[in-house]
Amino acid sequence: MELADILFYVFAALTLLCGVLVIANPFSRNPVTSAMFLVLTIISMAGLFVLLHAFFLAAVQILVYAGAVIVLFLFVIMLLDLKEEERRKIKFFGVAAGLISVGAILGIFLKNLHATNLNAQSSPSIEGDTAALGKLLFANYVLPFEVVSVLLLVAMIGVILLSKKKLD
Amino acid sequence: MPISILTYIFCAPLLAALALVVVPRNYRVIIRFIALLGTFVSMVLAIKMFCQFVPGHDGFQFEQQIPWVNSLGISYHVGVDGLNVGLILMGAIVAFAAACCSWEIQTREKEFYILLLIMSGGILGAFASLDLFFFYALHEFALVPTFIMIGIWGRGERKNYATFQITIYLSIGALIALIGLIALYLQSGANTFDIPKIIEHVKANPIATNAQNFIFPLLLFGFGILVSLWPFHSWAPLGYGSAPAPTAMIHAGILKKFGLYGLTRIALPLMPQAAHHWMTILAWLCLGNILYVGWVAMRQRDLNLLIGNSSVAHMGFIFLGIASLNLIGITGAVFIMVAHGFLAALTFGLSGYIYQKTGTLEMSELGGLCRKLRFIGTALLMAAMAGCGLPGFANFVGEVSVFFASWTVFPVVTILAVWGALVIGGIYMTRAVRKILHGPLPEKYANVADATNVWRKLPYALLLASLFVFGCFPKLLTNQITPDATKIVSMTTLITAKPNMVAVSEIQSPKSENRN
Amino acid sequence: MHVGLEHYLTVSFLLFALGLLGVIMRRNLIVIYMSLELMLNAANLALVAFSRFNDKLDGQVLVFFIITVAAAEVSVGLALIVALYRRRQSAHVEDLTSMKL
Amino acid sequence: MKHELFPWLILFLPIFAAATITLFTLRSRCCSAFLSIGAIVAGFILSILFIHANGIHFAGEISKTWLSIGNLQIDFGLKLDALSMMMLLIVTGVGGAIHIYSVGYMHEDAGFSRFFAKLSLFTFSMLGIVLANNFIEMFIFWELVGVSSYLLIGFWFEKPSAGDAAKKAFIVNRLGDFGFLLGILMIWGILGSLNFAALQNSITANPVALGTAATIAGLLIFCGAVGKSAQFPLHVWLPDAMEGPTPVSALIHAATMVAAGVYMLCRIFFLLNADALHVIAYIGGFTALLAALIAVQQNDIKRIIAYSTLSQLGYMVMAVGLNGPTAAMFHLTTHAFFKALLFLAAGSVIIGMHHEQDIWHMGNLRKKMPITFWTFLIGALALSGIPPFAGFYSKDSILAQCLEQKNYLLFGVAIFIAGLTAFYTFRLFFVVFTGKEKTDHAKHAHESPLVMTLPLVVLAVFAAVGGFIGITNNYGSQFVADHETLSVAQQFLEPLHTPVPMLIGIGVALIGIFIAFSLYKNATSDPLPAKLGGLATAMKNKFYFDELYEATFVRAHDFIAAVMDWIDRWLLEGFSIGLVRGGTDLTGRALRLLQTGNLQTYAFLFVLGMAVVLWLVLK
Repeated sequence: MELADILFYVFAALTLLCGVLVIANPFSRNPVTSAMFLVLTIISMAGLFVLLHAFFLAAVQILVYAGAVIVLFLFVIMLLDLKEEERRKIKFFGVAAGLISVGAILGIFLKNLHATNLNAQSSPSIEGDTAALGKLLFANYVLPFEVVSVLLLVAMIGVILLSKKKLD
Repeated sequence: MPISILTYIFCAPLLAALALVVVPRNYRVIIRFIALLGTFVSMVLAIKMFCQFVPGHDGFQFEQQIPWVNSLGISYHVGVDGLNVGLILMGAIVAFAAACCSWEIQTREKEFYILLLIMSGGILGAFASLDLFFFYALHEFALVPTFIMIGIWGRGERKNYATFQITIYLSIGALIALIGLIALYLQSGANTFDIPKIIEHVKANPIATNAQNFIFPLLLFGFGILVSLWPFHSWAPLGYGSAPAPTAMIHAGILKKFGLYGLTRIALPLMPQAAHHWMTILAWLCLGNILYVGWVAMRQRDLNLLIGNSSVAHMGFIFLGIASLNLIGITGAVFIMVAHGFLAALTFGLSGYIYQKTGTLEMSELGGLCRKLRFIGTALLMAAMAGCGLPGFANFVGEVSVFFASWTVFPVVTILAVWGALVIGGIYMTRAVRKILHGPLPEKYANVADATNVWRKLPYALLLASLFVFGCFPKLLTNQITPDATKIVSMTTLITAKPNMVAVSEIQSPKSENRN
Repeated sequence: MHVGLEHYLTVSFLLFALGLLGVIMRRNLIVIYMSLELMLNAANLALVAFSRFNDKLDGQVLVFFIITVAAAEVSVGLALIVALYRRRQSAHVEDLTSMKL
Repeated sequence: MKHELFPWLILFLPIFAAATITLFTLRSRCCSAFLSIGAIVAGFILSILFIHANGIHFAGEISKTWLSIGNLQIDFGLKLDALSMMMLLIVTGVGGAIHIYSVGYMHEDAGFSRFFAKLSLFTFSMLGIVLANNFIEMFIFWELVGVSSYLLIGFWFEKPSAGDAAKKAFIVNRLGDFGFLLGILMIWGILGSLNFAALQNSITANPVALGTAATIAGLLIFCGAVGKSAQFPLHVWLPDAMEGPTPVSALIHAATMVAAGVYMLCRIFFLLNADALHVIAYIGGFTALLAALIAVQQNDIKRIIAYSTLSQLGYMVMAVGLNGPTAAMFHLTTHAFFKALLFLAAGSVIIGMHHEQDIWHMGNLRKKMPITFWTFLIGALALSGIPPFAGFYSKDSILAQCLEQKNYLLFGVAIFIAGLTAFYTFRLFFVVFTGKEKTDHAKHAHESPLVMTLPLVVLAVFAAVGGFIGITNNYGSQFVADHETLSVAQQFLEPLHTPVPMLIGIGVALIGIFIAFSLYKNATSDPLPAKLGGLATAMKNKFYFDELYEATFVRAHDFIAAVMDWIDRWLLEGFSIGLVRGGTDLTGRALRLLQTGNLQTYAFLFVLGMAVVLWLVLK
C-alpha cells in the first residue's frame, strides 16, 4: 500500500467521522460544536483534494469554507445567541424518514456502482494547479465567471436588504 | 413565401388584443373601436378569402408553411380546403357579431375585449392550422378565456358552479383528445405534426388496427366532450346559460365546432377501420343528443338553458352526418357546422339583448315582447324557426342532407332523428316563442326598448343574412365542401352498407300490380 | 487495494448521505444548513475525483463555481435565518409551519 | 315553352313584395297593400298569359340545380302542366280576391303592413308547392306554408288563444311532415331520385319498383297531406286556426294550405298503390263524416265553416283514394271558390256585427247586408250541391266515382255527409240571415265597404258557374292519357251520364235544407241538443279529440321530457358530476394530509421522488 493510499484512508475516515459529528454529536447539542466539526470535515476534505492533485481547490476550500463560510455560521450563531438546545425527543418519523431516504439512495448508488465498470485510473498528467485552472477559467469559462461575479453582487445586495431592520 | 391571407385573418384579432393592452382602461370608445376594427378586418379578409377560394382545387389553398421545431416536425402551417373554408368565414363573421354585441358588458371592458379577441383569434387560427401542434395549442389558447369570462362576467346564481363544470369538462375533453393526438403522432410513424404529411404517410402505411381501436375512441370522446356529445353534454346548457352573451356566441358558435372539425379532418381519414367500427355507436349516441336533449329542452323554463339544450341537440345532427360516413353525410355535417355557428351566435346574442333589457330570461315572467321589440322579436322568431329546421335557413339544408345520408346507413336512427328535428324541435321552439314573444305584455316591460340603432341591429342582421344566404343558395358552400369531403370519404375505404330496401325491391309485389 | 475512483465516490456518497440525514433529522435550522454544506462538499469531492480520473480539468472549474455559489447561498440563507429568527424568535423547523394551509 | 320567365315571376313576385314590405314600407300602409296585391294580381295575369300562350294541355319543366352532393341531386324547378297551371290560377285568383278583401277587413288594424307581408309570404309558399318539380322542393315550400300559417294564425299574438292556436297548427303540421319527410327519404332510398317526372318514368317502366315498401312509402307521404289538409287524426288544428283574421281563414281554407295536401296527393298519385289508396279513401271518408257531425253543433260562424272545410277536404281525399284524382281536383277548385266566398262573407258579417262571431247573437241580417246575404246564399247552395252551382258538379263527380269503384259503404257515407252538409250550412244561413235580431249588434249591423263586397261578388260568380267551365277537361289530361274533350254545353250536362248519384245527391241536399228550414226558420236557440242528447254534447265538444290528444300525445311528451330532465339534472349532472366532484374533493383532502407544512417532510418526499426518478433513469 502506498503512502497516498494510506493518506486517503486517513483523510476519508477523518472526513466521515467529522461529518457524523456535525449532524449528530452524542456529547453536545450545541451548534457551535457542529460548526467546529464542519471545519474539520472541510479541512480533511482539502486533504483529499490534494491527493487528487487539485491543489488550487484545496487552497480555495480552506480559504472560502473554513475561512469565510464557517465564520459566517459562527457569527450568526452568536448573533442569534442560540443556546444549547434542550434534548427534544427524537422523532421516530424523522429517523425513519432519514433512514428510508438514505437507504433508497444508497441502494441505487450501490447498484449502479456495481453495474458500471468505471475503468478509470489516476492519471499523473492532470495537475489542478493555479496556472492550469486559471487558463481554463479565463479562456473557456470566462462568461460563467463573469456571471458568477454578478451573482455574488446580487447576493450581497440581497443580504443587505434582508438584514435591514425595516424595509422601507 | 408571402404571408397567407389566413395569417392576417386570425392575427388581426390577436393584434387588436395586443393593442388593447396599452390602451388606458377609461378610453371606452377607443377600446371598443379597436376590438371592432380587429374583428372587422378579420371578417372582411375572410369574406375575400371565401370568394377567392377555388372549389375542387387540388390540395390546400392560401397555404403558408414556416418550419419551427424540425426535430419534432412542428411547423407553422396554415391552409384551407373545403372543410374549413366555411368554418373560417363563419368564425370571422360570428366574431365580429360578438364584438358588436359586447356593448352589454359594463365592467372591466378592457379585459373583456382582450379575452374576446384572444378567443376569436385563437379559434380562427386553430381552424386554419394544418399542423397538429398549432391546431391543438391555438384551440386551448381560445378555450381558456371562456372559463375566465364565465367566471368574471357570468350571470345567475349558478355562475360559479357552471364555471367549474365547464372548466373541468372541457379540460378533460381537451386532455383526452391531446392523449389521442400524441398517440396518433407516435403511431403514425411519420414523425411530423403536419396533417397533410401524416395523411400522405398513412395512406401508404396504415396505422395498425389495434392502435386505431385504441386511439379512435380517445379522439372521438375527447372531441366529443368538447362538442357536448351525449352523455357528456351537461356542461353546455348551464355554461351557456351563465356565460355573458358574446362569450356564449363565440363558444357555441365557433369553438364548439373545433371537435367536429378535428374528427372529420384527423380521426376519420387516419383511422378508417376504427371509424367504421365506432360509427354505429356514434349514431346511437347522437340520438341521445337529438331526442334526449330535445326532451330536456322542452322542460326548460329559462330561455338560455333552452337555447343551450337546443344547441346541444343540433350537435346530434352533425354527429349523425359524420356517423353515416358518406359524401352526403360529411358534406351535410360540415354544412350544419357552419349553419349552426351563425344560428347559435344569433340566438345567444338575442337572448343576451333580452336579458339586458328585461333582467330575466325566465320564460314564465316574459311575454308579449313582440309588441315592444319589433326587430329583436322578429329576429328571435326567425332564429327559433331556423332552430327547428325551417327551409330557407341554412340549418335545413344541412339537416336534410344528413337525413338523406343516414337513411341509407341507419334507417331506424334516422326515423327517430327526424322525429327529433321536426316534432320535438318544433315543440320547444314554438313554446318558447309563445311564452316570450306572444301573449299579453306584462306591465313591467312596457318601457322595454327595441334595437333602433344601426350598430345594435347590425350583428343580428348580419347573422340572419348569413343564414339566409346559405339557406337559399346552399351550393355556395356545398360546392366548396364536396370535393374535399370526397377525399375524406375515399380515405375510409370500406364500402358503406347499402340500404335494406334495395334487396326488398327485388321481391315481386303482387298487390302493387293492381294499381291502375 | 489500489485506491481508485470508486473509493472516492463511496466517500463522496457517504458524506452526501450524512448530509441528507442531517437535513431530514435535525430540527435546528443552522445545523440543517450545515448539513446542506456537507452535501455540497460531497458533490465537490465526486466532481474532483471524476476530473482526476477522466483526465479533464473542467470538473475542477465546476467545483470552483460551486464553491462560489455556495458562498453566496450561505450568505443569503443565513441572512434569511436571521430575519426569520427576528420575527419568530425560533430557529426550529417545527415552529415554522406557515406553509400549511 | 313560351314566356319562360313568367312562371319565375309568378313565383317570386310575392316573396319580393313580402321582403320589400318587411324591410322598407312597414310604415306606409298604402305601399304595403299595393305591393302585396300587385304581386298576386300580376301573378294572376301572368298565369293567364302563360296559359294562353302555351295552351292548357302544355307540359314542361324548368329546372335549376339547387343542391348537389354526390348522388343527392336536388333541383329548384318549376313543373308546368295542367294540374299546376290550374292551381296557379286558383291560388292567384282566389288569393287575389282575398288580398283585396283584406284591405277592407284589416283597415283598422295596427299591423296592416305586417299582415300583407305575411300574406305575400303565404302566397309565395303556396305557389312554390304548386310549381315544385321534386319532393324536396315541395317539402321546402310545404314547411314554409306551415310557418306562414303559423305567423298568420298568430297574427294577433297578444291574444293568448291566438298564440296557442298558431303553436298547435304548427306542431300538428310538423307531425304530418314527419311522415312526409320519411316517405321522401324512403322513396329516394329505393328509386334514387326526387324529381316527379323521373320518378313517374321509373314507376311506369317498372310498376313494382317500390316493392313492398310502396304501401308504406305511399302512406308516409300521405301523412304530410293528413297534416296539411287536416285529415283525421291530425284535424284538430284547423278549427283553432280560426283565431287568425278572417281573410287568413279564407286563404288557409280555400285556396292554399289545406288544398296543398290534396294537390300533393294528386301530384304524386302515380306513387300510390291500391293498399295505400284504400287507407286514404277510408281516412278521407271518416274525416268527412266526423267533421260534418261536429259542424252540426257549433255556434261560432267561422268554426262551422271551418268544420265544413274539414268535411269537404275529407271528400276530396276520399275521392283521391277512390282512384279519382280528377274528381278531387275538380272539387278542390270549386271548393276554393265557394269556401273563399263563404269565409269572406262570414268576415263581412263579423265586421258588420262588430267582431261578434256567435251565430245566436245575429239574425235577420238579410235586410242590413244584402250583398253579403245574396253572395252567402250562392256559396251555401254551392256547398250543399244544388245545381247548377259549382259544388253540385264536383260533388256529383265524387259520388259517381264512389259508385264506379263499387265502394257502396263510402257511397253511403258520402250521401249522408252531403245531407248533413246541406243541413248545417242552412242552419247557419237561417240563423244568421233570417228570423229576428237576437241582439242590439244585429240591429245596428251595416253592410261592408265596396273593397270587401267586390271580391264577394266576383267569387260568387265563380261559385255559381265554376262547375261547367271545363275544369274536369283540364285536369283529365293530367291523369288519363286519352281523355275526351267536352264543350261547355256537354260539361253542363255531364252529370246526366250518371243519373243515380246525381238524383240521390240532389235529393239528400234538399232534405237537409228542408230540415234546417223547419228547425231554424225562427229559432232563437238551438232545438237540437234536446233531441239528440249526449250525441249533441259530443258533437259540440268535437268528440273530445283535443282532450284525447292532450291526455296522450302532449302528456306523453311532457312526461318523457320530465323524466329526461330528471335524469339530466340528477343522474348526469347531479350524480356523475357529483361523483367526479366528490371524488376529486376526497382525493384533495387525502393529499392535503401530506402537506404538513413541515420542511423536513417535504425534503423527505423530495428525496423519495428523486430516488424514483433516478431509479427510472438509471434502470
